Amino acid sequence: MIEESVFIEFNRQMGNDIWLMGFRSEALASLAKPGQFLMIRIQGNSQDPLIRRPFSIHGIGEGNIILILYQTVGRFTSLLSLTRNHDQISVIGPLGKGFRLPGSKQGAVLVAGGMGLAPMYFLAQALPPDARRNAKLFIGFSTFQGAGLIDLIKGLGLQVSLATEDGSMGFTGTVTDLFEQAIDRDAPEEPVIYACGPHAMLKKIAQKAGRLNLTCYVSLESYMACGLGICLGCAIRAARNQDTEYYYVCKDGPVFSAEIIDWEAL
Amino acid sequence: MIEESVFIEFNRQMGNDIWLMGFRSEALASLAKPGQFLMIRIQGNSQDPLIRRPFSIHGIGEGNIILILYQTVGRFTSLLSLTRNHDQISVIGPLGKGFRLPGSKQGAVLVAGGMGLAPMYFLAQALPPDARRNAKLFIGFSTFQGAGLIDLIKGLGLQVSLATEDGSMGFTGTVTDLFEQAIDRDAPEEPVIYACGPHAMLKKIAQKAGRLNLTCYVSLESYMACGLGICLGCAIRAARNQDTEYYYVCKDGPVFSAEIIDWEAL
Amino acid sequence: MAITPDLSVDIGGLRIKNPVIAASGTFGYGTELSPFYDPSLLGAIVVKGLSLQPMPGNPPPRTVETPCGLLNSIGLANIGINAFIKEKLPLLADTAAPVIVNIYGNSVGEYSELAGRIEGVDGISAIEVNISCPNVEKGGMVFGTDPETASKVTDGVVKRTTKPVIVKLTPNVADIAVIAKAVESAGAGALSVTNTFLGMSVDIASRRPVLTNVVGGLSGPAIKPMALYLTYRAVEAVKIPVIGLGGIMNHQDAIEFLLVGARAIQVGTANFINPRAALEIVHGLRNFCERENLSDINHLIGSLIKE
Amino acid sequence: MAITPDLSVDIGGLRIKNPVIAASGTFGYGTELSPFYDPSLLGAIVVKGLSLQPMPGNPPPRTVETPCGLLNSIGLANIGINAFIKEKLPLLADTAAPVIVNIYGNSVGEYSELAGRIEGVDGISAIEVNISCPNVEKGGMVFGTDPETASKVTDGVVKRTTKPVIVKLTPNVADIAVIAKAVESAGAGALSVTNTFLGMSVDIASRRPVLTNVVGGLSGPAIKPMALYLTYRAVEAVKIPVIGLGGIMNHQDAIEFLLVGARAIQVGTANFINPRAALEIVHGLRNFCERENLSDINHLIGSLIKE
Ligand SMILES: Cc1cc2nc3c(=O)[nH]c(=O)nc-3n(C[C@H](O)[C@H](O)[C@H](O)COP(=O)(O)OP(=O)(O)OC[C@H]3O[C@@H](n4cnc5c(N)ncnc54)[C@H](O)[C@@H]3O)c2cc1C
Ligand SMILES: Cc1cc2nc3c(=O)[nH]c(=O)nc-3n(C[C@H](O)[C@H](O)[C@H](O)COP(=O)(O)OP(=O)(O)OC[C@H]3O[C@@H](n4cnc5c(N)ncnc54)[C@H](O)[C@@H]3O)c2cc1C
Ligand SMILES: Cc1cc2nc3c(=O)[nH]c(=O)nc-3n(C[C@H](O)[C@H](O)[C@H](O)COP(=O)(O)O)c2cc1C
Ligand SMILES: Cc1cc2nc3c(=O)[nH]c(=O)nc-3n(C[C@H](O)[C@H](O)[C@H](O)COP(=O)(O)O)c2cc1C
Ligand code: FES
Ligand code: FES
Repeated sequence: MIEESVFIEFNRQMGNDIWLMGFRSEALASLAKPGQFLMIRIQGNSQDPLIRRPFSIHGIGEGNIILILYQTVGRFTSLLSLTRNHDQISVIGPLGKGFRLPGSKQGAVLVAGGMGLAPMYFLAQALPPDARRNAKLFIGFSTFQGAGLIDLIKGLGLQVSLATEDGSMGFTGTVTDLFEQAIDRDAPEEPVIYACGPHAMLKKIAQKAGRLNLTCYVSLESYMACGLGICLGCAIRAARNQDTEYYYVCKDGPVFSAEIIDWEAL
Repeated sequence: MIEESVFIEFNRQMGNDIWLMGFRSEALASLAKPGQFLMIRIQGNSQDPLIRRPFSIHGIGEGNIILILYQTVGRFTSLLSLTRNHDQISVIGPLGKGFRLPGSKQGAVLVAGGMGLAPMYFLAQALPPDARRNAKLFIGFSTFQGAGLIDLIKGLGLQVSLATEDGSMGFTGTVTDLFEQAIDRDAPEEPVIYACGPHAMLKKIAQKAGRLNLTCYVSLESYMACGLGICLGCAIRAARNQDTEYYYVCKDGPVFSAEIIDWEAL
Repeated sequence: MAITPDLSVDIGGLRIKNPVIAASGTFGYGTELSPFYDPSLLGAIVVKGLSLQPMPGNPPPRTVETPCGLLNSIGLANIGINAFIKEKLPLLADTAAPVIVNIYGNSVGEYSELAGRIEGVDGISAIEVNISCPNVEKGGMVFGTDPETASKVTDGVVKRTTKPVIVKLTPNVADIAVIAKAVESAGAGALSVTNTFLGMSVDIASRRPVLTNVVGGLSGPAIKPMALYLTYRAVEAVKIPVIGLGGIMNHQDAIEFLLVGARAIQVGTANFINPRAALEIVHGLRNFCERENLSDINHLIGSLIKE
Repeated sequence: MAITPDLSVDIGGLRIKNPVIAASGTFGYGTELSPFYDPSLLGAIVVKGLSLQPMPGNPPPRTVETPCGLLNSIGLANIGINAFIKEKLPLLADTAAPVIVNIYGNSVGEYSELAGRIEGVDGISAIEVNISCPNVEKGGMVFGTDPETASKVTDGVVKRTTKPVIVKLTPNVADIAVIAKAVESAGAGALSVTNTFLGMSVDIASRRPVLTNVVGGLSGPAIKPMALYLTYRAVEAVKIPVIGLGGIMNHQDAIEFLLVGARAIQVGTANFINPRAALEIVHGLRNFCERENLSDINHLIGSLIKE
């Protein structure tokens, strides 16, 4: 876990409100595992916004470029989209527990709702070549965000299916529908499901996985003030049978085995 | 008095910590008078810094370019120096009462301590050609800030003398010393003195002018929360013989006739 | 088809066409911001706090920025009630927004006397009683932190006026509900919650307090979460309308206060940052009601969902 | 020749090598920030508030940003005093900074009992008594706003321990001097001023309070001017050392608190923003003393110039 002040190498708009940013960090490139995240702050003379914001590590590019894929949803992300090459940000990471990679006999099924796509590229990068070719990725957006985003991850060689709620591209409907139909129709042998996205979506995926008795990892979100396990803010309720009442997303997660979460409380 | 959101046209370093910024505003160009000022805020998603900052109108360039000359002394001015072309700032102005120009028979003597130079360029611009050629400008810095700054105002054709406290250029000493020597040696006929700079310097100039019984206008500073005469924050003490205890720099000033100020209280 | 929402609210006997009020001390004597917009468009205007005699105010510096906040120790500088009525009020004659006069005294008697002076005067729609100013030693602070004194002041004012009386509370108390109830019992028609929080700033280079008065009152976005909580508490405590304020910069902030039950809101420090802030909040509230299909802003007020 | 300034201070019987202390609830159980620096370099470490029994804390969301501030309603989640002593304290054995344990109870008796449990334990250098937490309904709030209850808690703790007792006050009172004096009389060795300010935030889209607990405690730069004022007040009111905190982000902020008379300072929310903040403040203070030719930081403390 390190704190580093880095210069932005690029910051590119990839869709309506989705941006891809990159910066160089040898240390993070060597330490980071898929599913882990960073706490980011824009360097400067202002104390507003105050709190760092959590972002998944989207992937690692040539030359130790750390990639961040983000959506402009509020103040911080809007400010981030206005930063330019050579502007400085401070990053803390890699934080949290990442995805557990599938066993050599297991197939990977990745399900991403909206910005749930963020950690999936890195996960795909980390799969062994064979597993990657056989891996399926389901992505859902409310509306099509442009081909650039999809092409990027398609470039890794996995099988990508797209859903849009408004039908502007691919399957019309939610990624959950798409996933449920596909997994019923033609599930890989011993699939491991990796899901990231809105909690309502994850809940459905987790329930489906539960019914089919499949291993399922979910990457959760929670409001984080520190990301370091010291504020005890990022609590989510553990399933009743667990020996704790709350997990802390920043240190026990953000990736959890779906069955240890209390989905009713989310 | 208007509020306008404008795009920065240029923002150039002129000295160690002095910058010249320009933006286009037809409205301000037509309304502004020398000695008046603007309240500036950097547009964006942050509430820190919160309060607008006051800056003199440095001058008006070709094509209704409003010039601001500023020194990076703290948070706001540092942030301002980082803004780039096409960044947006919000300006309110023109504010306050400006300089009263010299009568047709009067000579103008301008005395600027450090950033006290800011309003002097505009004042010089406003002098009739003849008066301008005969006008004298004394500028003092603690150390030489480069030729660019001086050349700019020299370009207007007045007679410029420079003092630096460390002797790095021009007269060695304070601008007050330089001014006092010069005014004793060869004062223009019926000179009107215009001074801007640190309060300690202004006090000396005012006292000298008082002794010589010369008309003297000073441009004062005070912490301003509004610049609009509504917060009543920017008080400075009036001379005992005035019929008010305090003047408000933003609306009664920033330019005052030196004799109505209580120099002991400053 | 878009509805035209009714934005009007009642604040203790005074009906205003929208719930956006300019706060005392941040809107001058009511006309200073006219170059930016017609103040008639606001729900009401509260003028700078007035005393019986003109007051010069504290020695400068009187203001300083703090993180997301503004610290001030103006010391209630004002031209005095008589000069206001004679010189400033006539300038407001064409302003269609009700004028609320903010008053403070150094004794219970002074408050009553101020109310008396105002009583006969046309063009003043209500009185806001400042029992909370932290800046003048013998001023607001003393009155606003003790329920008994606060009641006495309120009672003294109410007895001398037929105009609606709004009492403006200080946040610097252990429980605002206690004072709110005391003032309500004493006959206040509405409450304004809240005035500034006590604060201080030190210049480490000179090792001196930045404000000559040492202590000042904190306003601006920094105080918003606290002001919102106090408004929520006060609304729970009393039946009379509560006007919420403290750090409101935009219509979203205003809606937070309305949701916790504020009948109206005041815009203070925001006027300095964006001279059109109060007007933009009126527009923002109207748009919000239209978008949310609210025919009456009163349906928004107090509609916070808790379970 | 540069002098090496003596940064050590005494806080009610505990001598610490520099006046920079990590604040409770923002430094975990003392080791979490070790990846960034050796906590031994700090003056002292206050661990997360501990109770007799482990506490799960409030339902989430528990935190939200406000302008220059952080609102939290953690609900004093903690592993309990026994688990701390057994599992966490040993991890601190190599840490050369004194460990201060922050405690809170639901009754005067619980506070005493907590002090009793700690009494025999090596590796705990002092007790900080949280009588000020606004998050747990029967918790700090009740104790910290009433001088009598505050004294009782203090007395109960002091009687059961030989370790220095620091009492941490709440800012949500009309006059902190009253509580400060009461707690001093009851035997406190030092005061920490201040805990968080009550605040609230509303999500206007869902029309719900952002925090499930509705109300939270405000910390961070937003509160600095208020915390500084309260520290100044407390220092004036008592003879025992006052530890100042609230919104300290850097050494300049720390110096403001030292100038008004804080004997030491604590760093809270800043740890989240910059995990090295506390260490950088130690360095900043040392450099400041060197530049200003101060051989002893005690010469800086309380050296505010007023006239
Ligand atoms: C582990 C984790 C990984 C994430 N990875 C990504 C990612 O790769 N790409 C991406 O676009 N987004 C990601 N997010 C979400 C991202 O953190 C928020 O979109 C961002 O914080 C919004 O900040 P804002 O100021 O723009 O929005 P705001 O206006 O502050 O809020 C908009 C939304 O963001 C949430 N949010 C704000 N601050 C925080 C915070 N400190 N912690 C958690 N949530 C917050 C709010 O609850 C709200 O729902 C991740 C979140 C978590 C917890
Ligand atoms: C009428 C007037 C005209 C001015 N014209 C110019 C100019 O043309 N060029 C120039 O470089 N500077 C000018 N100044 C000074 C300029 O306003 C300050 O340098 C600037 O506000 C500093 O802000 P900061 O955040 O960088 O510094 P800070 O760190 O905030 O403070 C540094 C210094 O600036 C002063 N200052 C900060 N905020 C304000 C404020 N709101 N009002 C007044 N003073 C403040 C502080 O008192 C302090 O002395 C003028 C000031 C006034 C009152
Ligand atoms: C410069 C200034 C002057 C003020 N003067 C008064 C006053 O005269 N009377 C009063 O009741 N409140 C006064 N206030 C308090 C404001 O009306 C308001 O209660 C406070 O600033 C909080 O609101 P805000 O955060 O929106 O500014 C003043 C505030 C400021 C900033
Ligand atoms: C997330 C969080 C948890 C806290 N937990 C405790 C606690 O357990 N006990 C306590 O006495 N104070 C607690 N505090 C209060 C801090 O110790 C400190 O008093 C307050 O945050 C003000 O300082 P700051 O502005 O530097 O953060 C907590 C603060 C925060 C932000
Ligand atoms: S975000 Fe602070 S403990 Fe998880
Ligand atoms: S700065 Fe507000 S009155 Fe002058």
